[in-house]
Amino acid sequence: MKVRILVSLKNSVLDPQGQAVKNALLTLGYDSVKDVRQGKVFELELEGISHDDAERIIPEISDKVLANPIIEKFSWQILEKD
Amino acid sequence: MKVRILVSLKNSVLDPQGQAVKNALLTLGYDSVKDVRQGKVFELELEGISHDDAERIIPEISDKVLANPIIEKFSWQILEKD
Amino acid sequence: MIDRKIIEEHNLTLDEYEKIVELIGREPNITELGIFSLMWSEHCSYKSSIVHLRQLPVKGKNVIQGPGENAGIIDIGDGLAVVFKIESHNHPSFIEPYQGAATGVGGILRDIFTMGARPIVLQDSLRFGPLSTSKNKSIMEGVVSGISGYGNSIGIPTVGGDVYFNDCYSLNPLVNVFALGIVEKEKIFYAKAEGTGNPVLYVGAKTGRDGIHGATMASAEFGEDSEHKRPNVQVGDPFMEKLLLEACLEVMANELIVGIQDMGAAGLTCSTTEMAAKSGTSLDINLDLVPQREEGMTPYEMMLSESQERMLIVAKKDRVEEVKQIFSKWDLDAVVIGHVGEGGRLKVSFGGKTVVDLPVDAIVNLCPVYERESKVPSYLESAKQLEPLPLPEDYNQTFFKLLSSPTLAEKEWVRRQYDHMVRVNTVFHPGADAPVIRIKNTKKALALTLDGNSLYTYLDPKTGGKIAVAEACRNLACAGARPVGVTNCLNFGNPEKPEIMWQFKETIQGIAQACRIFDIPVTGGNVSFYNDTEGVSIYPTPVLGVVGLVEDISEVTGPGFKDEEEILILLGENKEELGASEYVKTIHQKQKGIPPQIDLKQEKRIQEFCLEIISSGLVESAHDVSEGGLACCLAESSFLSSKNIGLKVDLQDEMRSDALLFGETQSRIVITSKHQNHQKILNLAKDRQIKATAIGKTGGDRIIIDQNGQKLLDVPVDDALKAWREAIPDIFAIK
Amino acid sequence: MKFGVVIFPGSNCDYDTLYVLKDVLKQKTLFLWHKEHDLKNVDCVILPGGFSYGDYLRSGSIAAFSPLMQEVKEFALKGGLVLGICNGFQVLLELGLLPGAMLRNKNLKFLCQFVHLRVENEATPFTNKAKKSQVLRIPIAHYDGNFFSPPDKIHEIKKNNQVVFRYSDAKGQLSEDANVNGSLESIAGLRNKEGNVMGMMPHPERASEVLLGSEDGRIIFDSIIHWLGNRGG
Ligand SMILES: Nc1ncnc2c1ncn2[C@@H]1O[C@H](COP(=O)(O)OP(=O)(O)O)[C@@H](O)[C@H]1O
Ligand SMILES: [Mg+2]
Repeated sequence: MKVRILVSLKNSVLDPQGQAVKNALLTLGYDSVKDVRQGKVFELELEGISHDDAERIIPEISDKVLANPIIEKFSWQILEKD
Repeated sequence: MKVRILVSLKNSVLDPQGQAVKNALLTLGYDSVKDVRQGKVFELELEGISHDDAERIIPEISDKVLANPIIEKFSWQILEKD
Repeated sequence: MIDRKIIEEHNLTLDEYEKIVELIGREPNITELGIFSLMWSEHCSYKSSIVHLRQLPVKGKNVIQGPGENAGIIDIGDGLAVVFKIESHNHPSFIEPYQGAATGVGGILRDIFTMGARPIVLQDSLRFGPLSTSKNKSIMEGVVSGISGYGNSIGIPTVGGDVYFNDCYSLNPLVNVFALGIVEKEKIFYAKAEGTGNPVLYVGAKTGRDGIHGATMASAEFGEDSEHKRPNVQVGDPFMEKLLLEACLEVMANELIVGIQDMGAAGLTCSTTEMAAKSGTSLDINLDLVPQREEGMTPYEMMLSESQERMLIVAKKDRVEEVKQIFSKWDLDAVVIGHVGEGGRLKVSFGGKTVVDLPVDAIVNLCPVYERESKVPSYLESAKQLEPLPLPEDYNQTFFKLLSSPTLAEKEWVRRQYDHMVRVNTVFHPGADAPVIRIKNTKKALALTLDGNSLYTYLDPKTGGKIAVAEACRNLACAGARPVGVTNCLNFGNPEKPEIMWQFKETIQGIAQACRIFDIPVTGGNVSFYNDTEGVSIYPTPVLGVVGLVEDISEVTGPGFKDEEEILILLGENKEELGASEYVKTIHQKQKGIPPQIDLKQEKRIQEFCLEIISSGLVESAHDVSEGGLACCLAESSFLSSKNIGLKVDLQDEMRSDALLFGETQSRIVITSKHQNHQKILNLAKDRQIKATAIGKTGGDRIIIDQNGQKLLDVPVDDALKAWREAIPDIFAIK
Repeated sequence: MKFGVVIFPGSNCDYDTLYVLKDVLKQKTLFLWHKEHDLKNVDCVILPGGFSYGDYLRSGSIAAFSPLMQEVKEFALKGGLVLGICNGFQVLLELGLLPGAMLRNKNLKFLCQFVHLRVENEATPFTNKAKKSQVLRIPIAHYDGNFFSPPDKIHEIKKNNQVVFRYSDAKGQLSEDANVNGSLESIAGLRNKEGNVMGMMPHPERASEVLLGSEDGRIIFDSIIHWLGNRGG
């Protein structure tokens, strides 16, 4: 099973990396860019696990390991079932 | 318009970050994890731009600024239309 | 079948191919051809440079290992030796600045720790195009963060280096990285594959299809479209390398292995053949056992892969389990992939079949060697003619402009991205001519420097070569250190062009002469040819890395003024030499003229004198005069003093005022002394027949320079400091 | 009295910390290995700087899960002294022994330089040899040292007097310029509520010899030695 997890800074936390990208794009003349936020994406390949178990452990992994809940939020989706 | 762009290392390229995450997850006992790849996600807010123009500049931005096509690939989707 | 096209794609000539057939007595298969193409590439074989490199002096009483191993080794007493080397990573850094530079750091570090030495410092020598374009800015940003990313993570301080800017590097930046390690003299390791039956182990990262043909890529010119067609670039993994470093040093300390070699450029091919060739043995390896990151890799791909962070080890037969245990402690696999045999061959099997069976001597030692044609470049005649220049109208403004030119400006923007303090050895002297590293548990310290002004070399390669050595040693002398060994990285264009070959030959002659006069052995180095893009070659760029030894760390001297009312003494002589100067380049926008000339014997005597008065405790600060001339030298000593002490100088020379202030005449050092000591210094100088002149005093908050009582320069230190310090950060500031 | 310096894979200030404690300050000091469960009866655990596990996920995050850290956590909860330096501070945050999180430096660059620190709380086992508002000169070297905490939590941190150091100028004044990495309220060092655990981004072990530019870092080690000495005697 293939799973994608997106982790990004909470909206209340300043994202200087996103700002830097935004500035770079504006400098290059892409003035339609109003805002940029940068985050991380994890693509996990899971094996030998039921759909229900996956639904349980993915948020667990995300909350415990992949994201730091003080500053980050996450979302996930299953890309491919077995 | 809200756009999401995913950038990740090409499959043939070593991904030390993904490896480190995978090892951490295995150590914690999540043995269903067979592989992890880590990438970046950018969420752009575009304004005053037609759908067609967006379809043109998003891959351009991705190729030129957000990803280095030598080692990275990207994909994108429009999350919200204006 | 091997046809002409395949041969050409492997960057081999038809003659070379025929020689291969003759040497092995048959046609090679594709994997074997790949092996030859790597090992006979310019990068690995030195086929165009080796005849000229032989001019370099390599002997000396303290040399433990000269050229020919992964790195050179010099005895520094107390049972210790230093192991050092420089390496280029130019092409990869252009394609992928971050990873290119990062893997450059990783590669040179492996060269050091394969010899049993713990790396303790890094330096980097960087050349970029002008920062007026966003492309050049992003290359510089990427390269600096790549070096920082790798070096900081692995925990080896990047303590120094240099950065120059010139148009000729816009499409071909240079990234040269120097590393030095320290080892107990009795515990040095070599790339040996001895002992029939001893197992060959593969350790570190898995093999992927990384940078296949990287070594041949570094040996070919880039065309216009190469930015898109270029092959894979490797991604570095400093964490893996840190584990590898610790584990390798641990197996060495436990005397479990016979020999070890890193797999860098040319990977498995280079490490197996070189180890076998050095020991006159055979290696039998089975590719099925090689840890692989990707599926379906062919023997060709595995033999040519340049995946980073890998090592090949020949272990003692009965100690394999202990080796494996140590690697496993560091979470690394060590896999036996073959063994040592007799007969001088490399035998590789895959899927039960023999896919390579070649004589290693042919691969490693019998590559054809070329004495390529050379010719005086056509540009030279006119480039040496510097037309008469107008004198500046306002010296203060000219001075500010120079101080803020990126080549002269403060490089703290770079330096502070590097962890330069980890390992707690870096002696505190910010911005010093030569960073100083203490050696724990001894009174000694090392001083290091990298140097090379390519504009000089472009206009007069031989003089440029001499000056590169002389200036590096002068930097050491200012710190109070004596040079003990040299390594060098020679960055040039396409050697098949006779004009490039001429630059190369001349430069080496200059370097060789200087090393002889300074009596310092060259213990190794690196040649990077084919630094041309779209037919344009870089200026010939030798980068000299000189290692100096300070016998007593309490004598180390820095460039910053210590106090007010100190006497400023100029050692050496002012001459009217403006050609090739940063002043002419920045202010008059000309890269022309005859570079400053150098009398090496005179230079040596001045350096000896500087060392003598430093060790007699007569000197408060010392700084050499280089790019930007006397005015910039004096200003820097003010900027680098903790209280930004000003100065007032009156120069009594009859010459063009711009040449006096900004000319780059060689063999000059400005020192300061306490008032009560200065006469002693002047008298001593007289005895030694050194020209030494008291030119003024430190103090106040202005930089004031007169010529025969006539005011030339008069600016507040604060304003000058601002121009110097903020130039580079301003360029990179997010606006 | 005995110090333990933890080695994670990727630690790189482990030897520096050991060197200062053992060779400069003449303290009994040993290494603790991340895979073990044994704290070897040390009186103070130091988590050194570096890039534990490459810091590939978030700085300090993977180290927080290591076997030894579970023991360190227990040790800390029982009142044992724990000092986290740089990466060690990040590990303590990830482990939840200290409140908050680290963001990338505000200029998005690694920063290695001397900074000035104002001592905000001198009544801790780690600062008892310093005076309130004393200014220390100690280097930093990090990429992710931009301290962050949600508003409600920062209120609590201050109320409990948990801020130990703030980035300041040489005179002890706070300013945006002096706060080089952009930390919330210029916070450079924090303790837990109970006071036995402290994290700091600057490296005191790099400022313990005049030769290297400053001796101010010794105050931190000397304070610990003093505190442990009193407790023991
Ligand atoms: N410019 C040079 N001056 C002196 N020795 C050199 C120079 N360039 C290369 N060498 C020496 O030639 C030998 C072969 O170098 P090389 O094959 O590049 O080793 P590596 O692959 O480890 O870089 C090395 O010992 C190196 O030090
Ligand atoms: Mg090598």
